Amino acid sequence: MFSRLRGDFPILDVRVGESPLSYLDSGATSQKPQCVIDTFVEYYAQRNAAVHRGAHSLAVEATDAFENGRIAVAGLVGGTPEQVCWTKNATEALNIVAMGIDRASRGFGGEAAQRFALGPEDSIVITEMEHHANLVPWQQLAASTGAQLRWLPVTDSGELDLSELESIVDETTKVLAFTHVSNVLGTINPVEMLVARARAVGAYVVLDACQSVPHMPVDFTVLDVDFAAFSAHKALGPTGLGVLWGKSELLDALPPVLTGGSMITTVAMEDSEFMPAPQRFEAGTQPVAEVAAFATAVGYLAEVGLQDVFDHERELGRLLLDGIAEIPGIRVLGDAAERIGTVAFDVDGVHAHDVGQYLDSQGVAVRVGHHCAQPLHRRFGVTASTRASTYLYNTAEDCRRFLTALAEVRPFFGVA
Amino acid sequence: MFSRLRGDFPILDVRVGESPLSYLDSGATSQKPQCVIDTFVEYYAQRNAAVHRGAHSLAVEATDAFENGRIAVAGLVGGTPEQVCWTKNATEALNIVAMGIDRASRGFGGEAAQRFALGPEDSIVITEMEHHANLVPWQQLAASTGAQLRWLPVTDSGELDLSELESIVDETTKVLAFTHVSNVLGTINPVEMLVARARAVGAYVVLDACQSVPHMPVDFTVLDVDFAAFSAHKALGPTGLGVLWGKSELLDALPPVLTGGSMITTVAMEDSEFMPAPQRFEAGTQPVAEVAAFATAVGYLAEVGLQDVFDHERELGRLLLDGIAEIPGIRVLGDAAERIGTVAFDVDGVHAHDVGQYLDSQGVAVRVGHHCAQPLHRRFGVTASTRASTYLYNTAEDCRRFLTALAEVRPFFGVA
Amino acid sequence: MSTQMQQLYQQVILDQSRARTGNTALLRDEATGRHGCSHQVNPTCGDEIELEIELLDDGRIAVRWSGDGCSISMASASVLSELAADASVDQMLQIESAFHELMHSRGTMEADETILGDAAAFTGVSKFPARIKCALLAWMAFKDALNQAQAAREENHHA
Amino acid sequence: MSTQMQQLYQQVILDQSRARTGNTALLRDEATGRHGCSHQVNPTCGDEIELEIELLDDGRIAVRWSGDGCSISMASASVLSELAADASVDQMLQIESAFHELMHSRGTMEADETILGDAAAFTGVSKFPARIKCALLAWMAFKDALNQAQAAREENHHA
Ligand SMILES: Cc1ncc(COP(=O)(O)O)c(C=O)c1O
Ligand SMILES: Cc1ncc(COP(=O)(O)O)c(C=O)c1O
Repeated sequence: MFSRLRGDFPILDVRVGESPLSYLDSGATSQKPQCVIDTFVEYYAQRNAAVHRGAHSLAVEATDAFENGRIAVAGLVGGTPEQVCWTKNATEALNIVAMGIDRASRGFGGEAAQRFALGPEDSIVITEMEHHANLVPWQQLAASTGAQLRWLPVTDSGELDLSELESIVDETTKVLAFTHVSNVLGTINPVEMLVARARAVGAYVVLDACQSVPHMPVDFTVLDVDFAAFSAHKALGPTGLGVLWGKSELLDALPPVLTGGSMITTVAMEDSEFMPAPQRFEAGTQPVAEVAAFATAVGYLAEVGLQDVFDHERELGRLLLDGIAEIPGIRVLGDAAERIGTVAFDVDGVHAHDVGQYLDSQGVAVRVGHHCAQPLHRRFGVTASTRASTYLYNTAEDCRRFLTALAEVRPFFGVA
Repeated sequence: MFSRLRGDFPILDVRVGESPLSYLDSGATSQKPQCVIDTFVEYYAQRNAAVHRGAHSLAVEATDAFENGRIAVAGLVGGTPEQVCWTKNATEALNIVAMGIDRASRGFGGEAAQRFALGPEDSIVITEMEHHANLVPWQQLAASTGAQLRWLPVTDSGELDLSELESIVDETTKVLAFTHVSNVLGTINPVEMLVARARAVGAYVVLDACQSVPHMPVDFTVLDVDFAAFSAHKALGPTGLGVLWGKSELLDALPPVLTGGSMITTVAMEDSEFMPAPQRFEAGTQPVAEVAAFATAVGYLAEVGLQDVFDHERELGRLLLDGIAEIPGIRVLGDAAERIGTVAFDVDGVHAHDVGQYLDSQGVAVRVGHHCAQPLHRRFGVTASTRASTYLYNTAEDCRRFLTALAEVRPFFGVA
Repeated sequence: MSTQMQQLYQQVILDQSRARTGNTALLRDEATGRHGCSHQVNPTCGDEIELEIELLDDGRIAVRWSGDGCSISMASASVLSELAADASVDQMLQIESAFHELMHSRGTMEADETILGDAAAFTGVSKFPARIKCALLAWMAFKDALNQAQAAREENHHA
Repeated sequence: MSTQMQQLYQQVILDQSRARTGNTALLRDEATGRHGCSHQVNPTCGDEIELEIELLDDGRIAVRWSGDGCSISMASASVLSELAADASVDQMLQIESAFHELMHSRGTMEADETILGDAAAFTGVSKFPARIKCALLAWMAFKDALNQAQAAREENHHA
């Protein structure tokens, strides 16, 4: 079945020089099926209008497309459509939470927001394997409120070191923010255990679901997290769209960050009142075409089935790991048992940039660099790595082409 | 020539019930020419990848498309490509300035940012005709810093009342933020005069260019503003993309608001360093397909020529105003001489919502409501108005159809 | 004229939007019975209504409102007021729930005139998603105000 | 193997990336002559270089650097150091400017070997936009450090 899906993705027929393309960079951004591309065309050619503001027929159709996107996403990750707030990307979603807490700490949002207020006696806990998007905003929040920033370390196997969990996440902890799946190591983190500890100390849980939602069945209500974030572009959807998901009671209480049109009830020159979620976080004209396209993407994912996607990618991940183990001079970063089909590695004597360049010359697209996780790379004693990440359109043939090319890298650079 | 352009916009062939479509709601969002739609298809089918992060060939092509967008926009509005920062919409762009100043006022951004710091002894000046996007963020900034929020009033003719300019914009004023063109009245404001006053007192000028950039030649370097904002979707471009333009020295000194990946130089667990503009304001995966599509839109606008666009719309605006004057019981809001082809009005005895509904039944799409400018409507003694706004694809026939339908409104509702 | 427009703007609606039954000065704290007051805004168009409910001793409800809005929202408040004049609290709640369901039917439901009375004239509105909020505005205020009035009565009972 | 790859990874580049001429401990404030030091980072890949320049009394320049990065960036620092050993400040500035121009030519320029020497081997890099920064990293550090060293000398003159 999965090899048939490949035909739905027109870009996979592109040739790189003389080679066919093996796209193993879906961890950065995914490719789009034709139906998602078609939705753009259809939207702009037939339904484009500003939403929520007009009596005319196009505006009604555009509004429908926009609100149906929320229904689709709630179907994907659980909860009700009102729990789905649109953002420009996952980064904005995480910032909205961190900056909303900052504003609450400074007295914005009235009584209702006081539950979020942080001060120097409080702590925020993250992990050493976070993407910068789930790290820098918390640094900023700590700097602004005086709260202490702590983190859970990472073991050699690329898993969270929970041996000190009880002392790191303690009674002072107000926020525990962590990634569901590492974008570098592919490790799946034990959400239940972390949520349980957060509940025990009364901390809010913020889940970075960028690398989980596209690759496995995820239900935020079952995981019982308070806030979660992910991006459409990593899940067959368009660029320019992310999702902030939250418990309604919390979303309605969190002070908004970006303010302006369409998120207010009344505006006077002196001051304004804000709408409840999701509109509260959706100031200005929204990425409407993108939402329509993402609804199509979510439908496509649902049709394939995320459990099948997960199983397929695990298999590919196995092929990659087994194959790499046969090639001398390559060190894989981390070896967690619970993982998605993403593998990052260091090639002895050849810099990641050069590895990526060689693979590209063979039509194999991978990512090189720190993958927006500098602290994690430092943890493994490198500044950069090469990462191969799979998705539903990848095949065993992609893995084979990758492994063949990878085996040639050290000889090419004269280090083997 | 302009009647030929209509054929480039596929949506204009859509029928509303039994009627052809006369789209007079471009002030809310514009329609897209086929070439812009094609760019999406081409981007996703051939070049999609994460930008600025990879050695592989797709990533290089995506990065080119992304950076060429900056060059196109700099060609449109003046300045260098580095002065063009991508945002999700104009609202985010205005918020970045207001919230960046807020952060500077709280000590973020170090020495360089201190020039922006505001306190209770300072004032921020806006106008009574602002869109909520250029109003609410300044209220928030005033509330946060203790600075005083002041505004320039609007005259009966719908122009800025500058009689008290010297006392409203005074030595305490650190920011003067105003719209280039009113999204309700169509009035073009005297930028030179306002900038001159701001310079005299040492205030920064923030220009809301949402309604000017799409409709007339605009050069921010000639206007000599410090920051400017506009949205792609109002200028033949896609949803999900806006522009923050600024003087480089100021952009590089303004503390970033959203933080995360791709905007940092180095990240440690404890703290991080940020890149200069434009990357500084571009945290996370950017709307890359949208930028590619907008570059095409900007090329299309340049080919038509913005002076011609302006002249064409002025003519249509004249037709609308002259025609409305013939219909009894209709009051146009404002009658500034310097204006674009946008007209808002009140129908005696019929609520704007009902006016819009009737026009829609005749295939004429207009906007009704407060158009995100509640204070301005209050100024004119109404809570809502009906607005017809033109663009380059509109024709005299659209105006005629609008006027015919409008003349039927009061009889239909039994008030004439 | 399209038939959709005729369905939307039934004569009843046009008439009621001018009649504005119940559109009178609010009593606020001068009301003698248990009362509640709700202010509802439709943020998209600026329509607003302030609606006051008074629970009378004979089990009936007095409704007073003031507002500004389109013909649909004003007619809806007017019809609501007329219905309230002849109905018990329970009957009004039944009407409210039937009306709510009708509005969200997107034109797929037949209105039950025996329950809805003149409110059945709003059937056509359900085909216009952007106008549903207009029709519901007064009813949202009604429910909210009623809750307040009942809560006030509860308090009284326990006091 | 594609010829583009052979053009990119010239033997000179592979050799120099291993040789790493100039890759020695920095003297920092122990340098006797006027000196400057610059730290440059390529934020996309994490490549970094710290490069020190010392203006010697005989008008020559000593270059020392330490860094971590891809073969292109390391080879570039190495070639730079070799060139600096035999060139005056003015000659180095001429090389720097020629190299800069070459890198931004997107493969449309012939390298002038009489000026560039071994740096001409980087011609192929200009066809790989993502790698241009790698080749320029050491040269950016060089220019920055040189400015500092010259500023330090100016100060001295005026003191
Ligand atoms: C004058 C003006 N300012 C700001 C905006 C906000 O633009 P956006 O909604 O694209 O952020 C608009 C349009 O909605 C506008 O007309
Ligand atoms: C784990 C993780 N978190 C956050 C992000 C940020 O997502 P975006 O760049 O779409 O905002 C990414 C991807 O870049 C990611 O992999």
